[in-house]
Amino acid sequence: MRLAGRLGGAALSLVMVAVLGFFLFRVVPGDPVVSMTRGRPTTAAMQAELRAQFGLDRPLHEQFFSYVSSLLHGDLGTSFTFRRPVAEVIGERLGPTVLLVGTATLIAVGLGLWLGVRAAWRRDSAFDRATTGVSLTLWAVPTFWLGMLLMMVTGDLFPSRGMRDTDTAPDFVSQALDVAHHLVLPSITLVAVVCAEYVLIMRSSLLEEMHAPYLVTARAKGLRDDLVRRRHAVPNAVLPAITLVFLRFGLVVAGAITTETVFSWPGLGLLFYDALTGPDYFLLQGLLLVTAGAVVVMNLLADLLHGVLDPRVKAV
Amino acid sequence: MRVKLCALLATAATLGLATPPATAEGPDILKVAIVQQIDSMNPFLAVFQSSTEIGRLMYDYLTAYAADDQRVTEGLANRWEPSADKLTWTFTVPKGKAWSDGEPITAQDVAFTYNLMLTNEVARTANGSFVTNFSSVTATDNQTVVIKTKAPQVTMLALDIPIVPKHVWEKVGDIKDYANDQMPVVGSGPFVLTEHVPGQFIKLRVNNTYWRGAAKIDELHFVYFQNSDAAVQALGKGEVHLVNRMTPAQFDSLRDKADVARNKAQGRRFTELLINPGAQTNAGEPIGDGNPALKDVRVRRAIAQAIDLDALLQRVSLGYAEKGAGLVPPVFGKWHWQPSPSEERKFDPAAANAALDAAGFPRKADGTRFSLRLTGRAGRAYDEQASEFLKRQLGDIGIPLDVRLVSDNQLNEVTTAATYDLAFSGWATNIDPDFVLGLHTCAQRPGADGKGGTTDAYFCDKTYDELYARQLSEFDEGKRVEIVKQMQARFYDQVPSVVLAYDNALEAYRSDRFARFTTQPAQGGVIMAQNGMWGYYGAEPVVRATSATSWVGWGVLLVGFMAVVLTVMVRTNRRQATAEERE
Amino acid sequence: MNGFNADGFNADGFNAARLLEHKAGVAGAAILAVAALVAVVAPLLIPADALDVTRVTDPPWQAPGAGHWLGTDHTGRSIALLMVQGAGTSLFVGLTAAVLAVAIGALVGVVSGHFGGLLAGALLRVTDFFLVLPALVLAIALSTVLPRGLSTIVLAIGLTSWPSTARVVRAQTLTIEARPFVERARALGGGHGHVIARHVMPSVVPLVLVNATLAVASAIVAESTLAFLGLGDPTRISWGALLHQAQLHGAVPQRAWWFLLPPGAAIVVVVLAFTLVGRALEAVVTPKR
Amino acid sequence: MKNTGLELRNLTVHYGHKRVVNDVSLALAPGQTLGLAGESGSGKSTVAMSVLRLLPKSARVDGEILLDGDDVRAMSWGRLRAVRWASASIVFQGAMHSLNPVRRVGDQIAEPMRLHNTPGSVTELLSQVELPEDKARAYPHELSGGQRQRVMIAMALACGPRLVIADEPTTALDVVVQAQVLGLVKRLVAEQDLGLLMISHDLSVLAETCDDLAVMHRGELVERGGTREVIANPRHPHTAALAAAFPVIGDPNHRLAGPGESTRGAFVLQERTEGPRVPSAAEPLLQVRDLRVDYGRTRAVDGVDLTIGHGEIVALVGQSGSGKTTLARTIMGLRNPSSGRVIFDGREVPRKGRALKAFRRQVQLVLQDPASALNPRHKVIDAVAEGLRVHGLPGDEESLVTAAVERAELRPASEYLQSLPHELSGGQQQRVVIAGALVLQPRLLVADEPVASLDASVRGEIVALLLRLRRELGLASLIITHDLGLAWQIADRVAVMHQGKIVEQGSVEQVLLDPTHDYTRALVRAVPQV
Repeated sequence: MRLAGRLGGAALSLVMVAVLGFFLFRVVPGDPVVSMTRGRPTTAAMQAELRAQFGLDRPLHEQFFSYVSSLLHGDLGTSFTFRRPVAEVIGERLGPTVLLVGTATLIAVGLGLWLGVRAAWRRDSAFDRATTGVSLTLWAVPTFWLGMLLMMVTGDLFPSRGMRDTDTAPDFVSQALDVAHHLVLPSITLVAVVCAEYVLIMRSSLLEEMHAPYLVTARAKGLRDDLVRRRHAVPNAVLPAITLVFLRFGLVVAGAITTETVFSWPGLGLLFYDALTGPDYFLLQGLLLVTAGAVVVMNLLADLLHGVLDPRVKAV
Repeated sequence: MRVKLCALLATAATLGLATPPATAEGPDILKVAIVQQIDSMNPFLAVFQSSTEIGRLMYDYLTAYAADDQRVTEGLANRWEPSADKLTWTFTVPKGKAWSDGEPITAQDVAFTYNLMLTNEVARTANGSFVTNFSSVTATDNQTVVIKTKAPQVTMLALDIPIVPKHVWEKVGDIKDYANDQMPVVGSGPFVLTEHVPGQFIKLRVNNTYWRGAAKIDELHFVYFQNSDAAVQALGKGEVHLVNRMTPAQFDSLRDKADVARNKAQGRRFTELLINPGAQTNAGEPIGDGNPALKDVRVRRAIAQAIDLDALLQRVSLGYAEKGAGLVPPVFGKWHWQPSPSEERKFDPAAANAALDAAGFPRKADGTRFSLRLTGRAGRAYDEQASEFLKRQLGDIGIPLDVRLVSDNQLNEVTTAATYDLAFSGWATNIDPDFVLGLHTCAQRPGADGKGGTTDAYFCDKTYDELYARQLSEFDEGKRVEIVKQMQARFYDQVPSVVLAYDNALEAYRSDRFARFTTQPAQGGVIMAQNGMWGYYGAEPVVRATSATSWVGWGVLLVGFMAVVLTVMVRTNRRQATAEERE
Repeated sequence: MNGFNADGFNADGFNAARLLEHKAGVAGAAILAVAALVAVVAPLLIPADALDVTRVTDPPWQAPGAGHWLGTDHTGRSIALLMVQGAGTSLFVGLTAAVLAVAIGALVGVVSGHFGGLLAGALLRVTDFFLVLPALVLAIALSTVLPRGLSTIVLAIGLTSWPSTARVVRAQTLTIEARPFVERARALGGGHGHVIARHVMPSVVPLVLVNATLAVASAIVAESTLAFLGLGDPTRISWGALLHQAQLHGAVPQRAWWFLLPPGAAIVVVVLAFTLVGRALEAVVTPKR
Repeated sequence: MKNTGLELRNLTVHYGHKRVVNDVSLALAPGQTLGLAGESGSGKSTVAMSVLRLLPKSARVDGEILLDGDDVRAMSWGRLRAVRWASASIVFQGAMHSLNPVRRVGDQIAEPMRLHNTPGSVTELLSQVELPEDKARAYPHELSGGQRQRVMIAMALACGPRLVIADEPTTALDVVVQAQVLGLVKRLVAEQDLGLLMISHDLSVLAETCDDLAVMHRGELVERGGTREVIANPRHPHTAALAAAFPVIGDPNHRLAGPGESTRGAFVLQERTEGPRVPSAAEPLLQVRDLRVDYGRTRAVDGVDLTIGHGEIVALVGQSGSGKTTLARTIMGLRNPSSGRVIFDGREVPRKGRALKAFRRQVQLVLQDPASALNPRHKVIDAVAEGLRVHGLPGDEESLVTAAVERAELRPASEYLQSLPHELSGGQQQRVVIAGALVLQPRLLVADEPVASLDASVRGEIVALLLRLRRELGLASLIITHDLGLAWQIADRVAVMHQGKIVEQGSVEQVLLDPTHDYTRALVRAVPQV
């Protein structure tokens, strides 16, 4: 029942995203046919042909209905620019983004929660102050600036762009090391910004629990301090923190876009940019749907995960 | 447990450090930075400049342009003959040229390609304009192609259409859905496409059976960059070997860089300032909302006179451009037009002021005459800076500017809807000037619905149109050059736009890896974005000595980093452990 | 809540901690005061010619030195002066966007919290929807759609960052509405207007203030991001726009750190200051248990 | 280890400069039961926490705390941890929060056993507290309040301590459940020969379980002795106040509402009538007819009939969840009934609009917790004047407010008008709430647990105030309470509510002394007897 409601809500959100995407990007100025053919010898007749190919000659509402109906068939449309199905184009770029975002999120969550717990448990200690201070500062740092600084500071240590060198040996180990080498700066950038948020979330979440009566109970039972923390405080505090971590996934997406731009990381963020210059309507719509979809799914996951981890939720 | 996880992650992140830099031995690879996306590898669909350029490496055209002087030379065809009425052209495709899979290249392939475009609307997407005037294409035998045109066409030797192998493409069902990604892609050019990872890179290897002889490099990689800044950086680090489209500042930054050679070349592009001359559709209906004052050619001339092209050249282009005049850049020497001293409008604000007074636009009490909007592209360095200069210079003649820097799309929209007074624009020109001249004919203005136009200057002049028609059927090149120059003079005189500058193409390459490249033209020519593939084809690698990489330094760094991480974690844990006693 | 409170059981280290936070908040406020002063006063003191690219005569890309203690940019303008000039734009955009976002958020929050039924359901749905949309993506799309200019940036940031405020305000409204004193007010005959004006608003306002302060911080970062991506108002100097220029004209390959470092550092300092003030306010506003 | 029980010598606790416990000396031999009574803020919980050194770092503890002869204050952390729960354990107040919400109760019970290597099984402990063994797999939220408290008790017994400290173990529980839990504690203490230190504000609870009684007041121990003796002959005035707060049902001395007062009220009322209608004494002030209220699928109020006469005080008693609060809200027009009618003064209560607003002047609400019934940001004058402002009543606001405040016995009013609620004591706050009601000159007061959150000593004063208002203004009241003692003290008539229905209704004496319905009997029986 509750699950059904959540799923329904998520589905509704996606529908709204699809509708919004359609109209929002139609308002983006520019005629895709003109920008496609600019600088090439073209005739008016050819432009008209192209327009008909893309269905841009039809009235807006017709375009909308055909978009909706193909969407219902799982077809995201065809990219003007790449002349291929949007789903395929996005699919190609999904991997790098998932790799970057996944790596960064894993590190950020691990590090963030760990630091947050330590900081909160020893509130106002030097460790806490340092952690909180650094986190607040990193939180204030614009992602792209950090990326550029890192690039400038590290000089020749790391490659300045992309995910792979073209002349790396084809065996798996070399390729993996090459990708890892390229991944260092982008993921540090993304981790720095996202992790800061997670530290603060975890810290305040644990601080909320610090005066819970059940901790007094645990101490009264004779538990060691770290056992009180590990067995009682953290399991409680980590629940809202994890939920928030999942809810803040939009932040990761935003960070990924800027990071990808700075490091020419061949993911969805870069694709988004290229699509905007078209404007490649169907690709933009598809991207919005995918990114918003990712956030929706993350929210849903957060919900489900919360249900699994927190026994109290089942009763509701 | 969480501690271990963190340590593991840190290790994983640091492992990247241990990666060896590019191997020093192995095949000669030329890595080229590209900033523009690749839209499609299907030559019938690819419209981006980057894709077209790679297409040239994969497929030869019927004819080519020589590297040294850009004259028409042998492509797939080595001989051509127009009929007396210029309506029938006979091309000869000699024996001995082969596709990269070994099949011979014949006239059948040429006829197949052209006929595909004639019959299939989708196949016309990229290069359709070249065949609109064709009435039939037939291969009379394996060596002869006969093309009949509806009207005489002067550009028959400038058909920039990649010829595809019939034996591959006749099996293609739907051109629209064909990505042309059956690696290696069968082609006729000096390189063969072997791998394409969208958004990352494109790999080509040398075509050893190329009829001109194999290129000196083994592989050619195009690496994608989000912006030229990153590309320039990568060049500095040696991650790529060849970069173009640099900004003057970037170009300057490489001046003293070791192992980097710069190439300042004459470019095919010009930058112009559009002056809305009262835009109309092709039916003569006014569109847009240009300031009516600009309909007066005297006003347009006065504006042109008030712009200090030299200042823009020095301060904005940092000298990396040539002063603008006609529509054809000087790189195409014979077509280029320069005003004679008597025709030239010299920078003269006083004269401009006087002209405006005379034209009936006196200064008002506040010292202004009328204000204009100046639209440019945000993010294009030239527009951002030049607008500051124009603002000042036009301000001096009593025309305050409202500068609007907008996105690429918005700029397109503004120019196609003619909702501008002044706007920055620019075009890349081809060896044959037909395209850039044709842009400014009345027919290129949009239809009643505001669509279908290709001009953004909205120039419509009877004299000019007549000249255009004449040059199109003038097969005597000397006479045609004359007409083309007359057209440019007319354009200059009527000023629907001011050609501000012919931008230099700024390129740089790793001189420690490559000794030289073939430029087009030979003097002051470009390496990339040629009307041909000479730059890549003629790349000569340096004979290299193996260089040792400092593995030790990497190792030390790695170990040090790990040690710091571990120490921090252990110490925190210990402190935590003792802290429990304090509670 | 229980006997612990009354016995002062929880009266531990909070005071010290709060004092500390306040100290940071005071420092933040001081930084902001200086930044505001710079933003307001400095443009009056900068000679008009100094920032006009057509008039400057100094060589470009000068490293910091005696002449220009933060060096010059690609046109030869003094970075220090540009920084000062840019402060106003960055702060203005940050403040107005935050005000816009928080105003929308507060309105939606109070309305959906106070009134039940369909309206609240719909508003909640919309809030959730906007919460789900990746704000940056939406802001980028918006700033591509709308004409360039400060107002566009403000609108793009404002329209995409209100949902979190709406959530918080709604939660607070619901909390207040569940308090017995609101029931008492209803029992006294108080209508919607009375309850909102006398009970809900006074307790929401401090929260809104905190949110606004924090929203300014993120709005400034958002502005810099949009400007960096080239979506800002190119005719105005802001810190983000400076970074955009730095990247556009190749500061990184030139190692022109003086062009890259100061604008970013200024953003960090000001954003941090807003955050510290916001957190201090939060600490004061939310009663600690 | 010697087994000498607990001894506190000159225990003094400071928080900063604030002294919360002042020179308390107490001894509790093994097997002995001692009740520690006191109001909130008297320092009794601090004493309990100090025994296992559970006070926060900011607390400064002086004196000696001897647990089986060892001073807890001087123990090493390791020793202290070993002593905790093994020598003495605590049954905390509010089991909901004192149990870890995300761990199964079985694990939580077993945790100290593993820690201290105590043999025994969770099942056995659960059976001792009369819980089925499958409850070990339950999470705290899946248990009822009484079950949770039993879990707490089982947990306290896990390591077989000689001393159990119970801190308000039954405060949040219903009367009937409270009686069960107290019975359980008594049985276990007796069976296992435990020492018990029981802390409560409720003398009757302590009387039920403890042989000895100690009373704390403002951090000091003011009285100590045998339970019955202390209650019967309190030496300290504070003890007397505490004792008086828990009326003995059936004792006429504790019955404050005299017969016949209500009619006198009606008479007074006529003199000050402003409304158009002159009420006749024959027609009751409020009639509820077959009222039903549904919350979704559940029926909270199920066919209730209730009548309140002019100037009459009616007590509506029942356990939490019986629907009494919903009934009150519906009468006030704060909720719409599903069916049935509410007739006030001969006219049906309007459901919305201006008429409803006008009706609300007539009926006023007094809530349980005065601290939360007052907006912490509003000064007394604003809180009291709120009704005047809402209704836009004419007249000098300040003088009306002053009159109402003084009527509520906050004298002189000027001293209080500019205060904020947190500057007042609980009793004063409740008077402000009452003044806020009085200022509109209502005819019916609906009071939801008006004294439940007040300290014992204040409770009597508020009760007296309500009675005086009835006497002087003819103010009728509907008192909602779970506390039969309060009903005995104040009400003319009692209605007993159970599962949405009124199961018994009649005069106080009739219902409380001679209950006819089974439920009423169970309620009456559950009241702890002093």
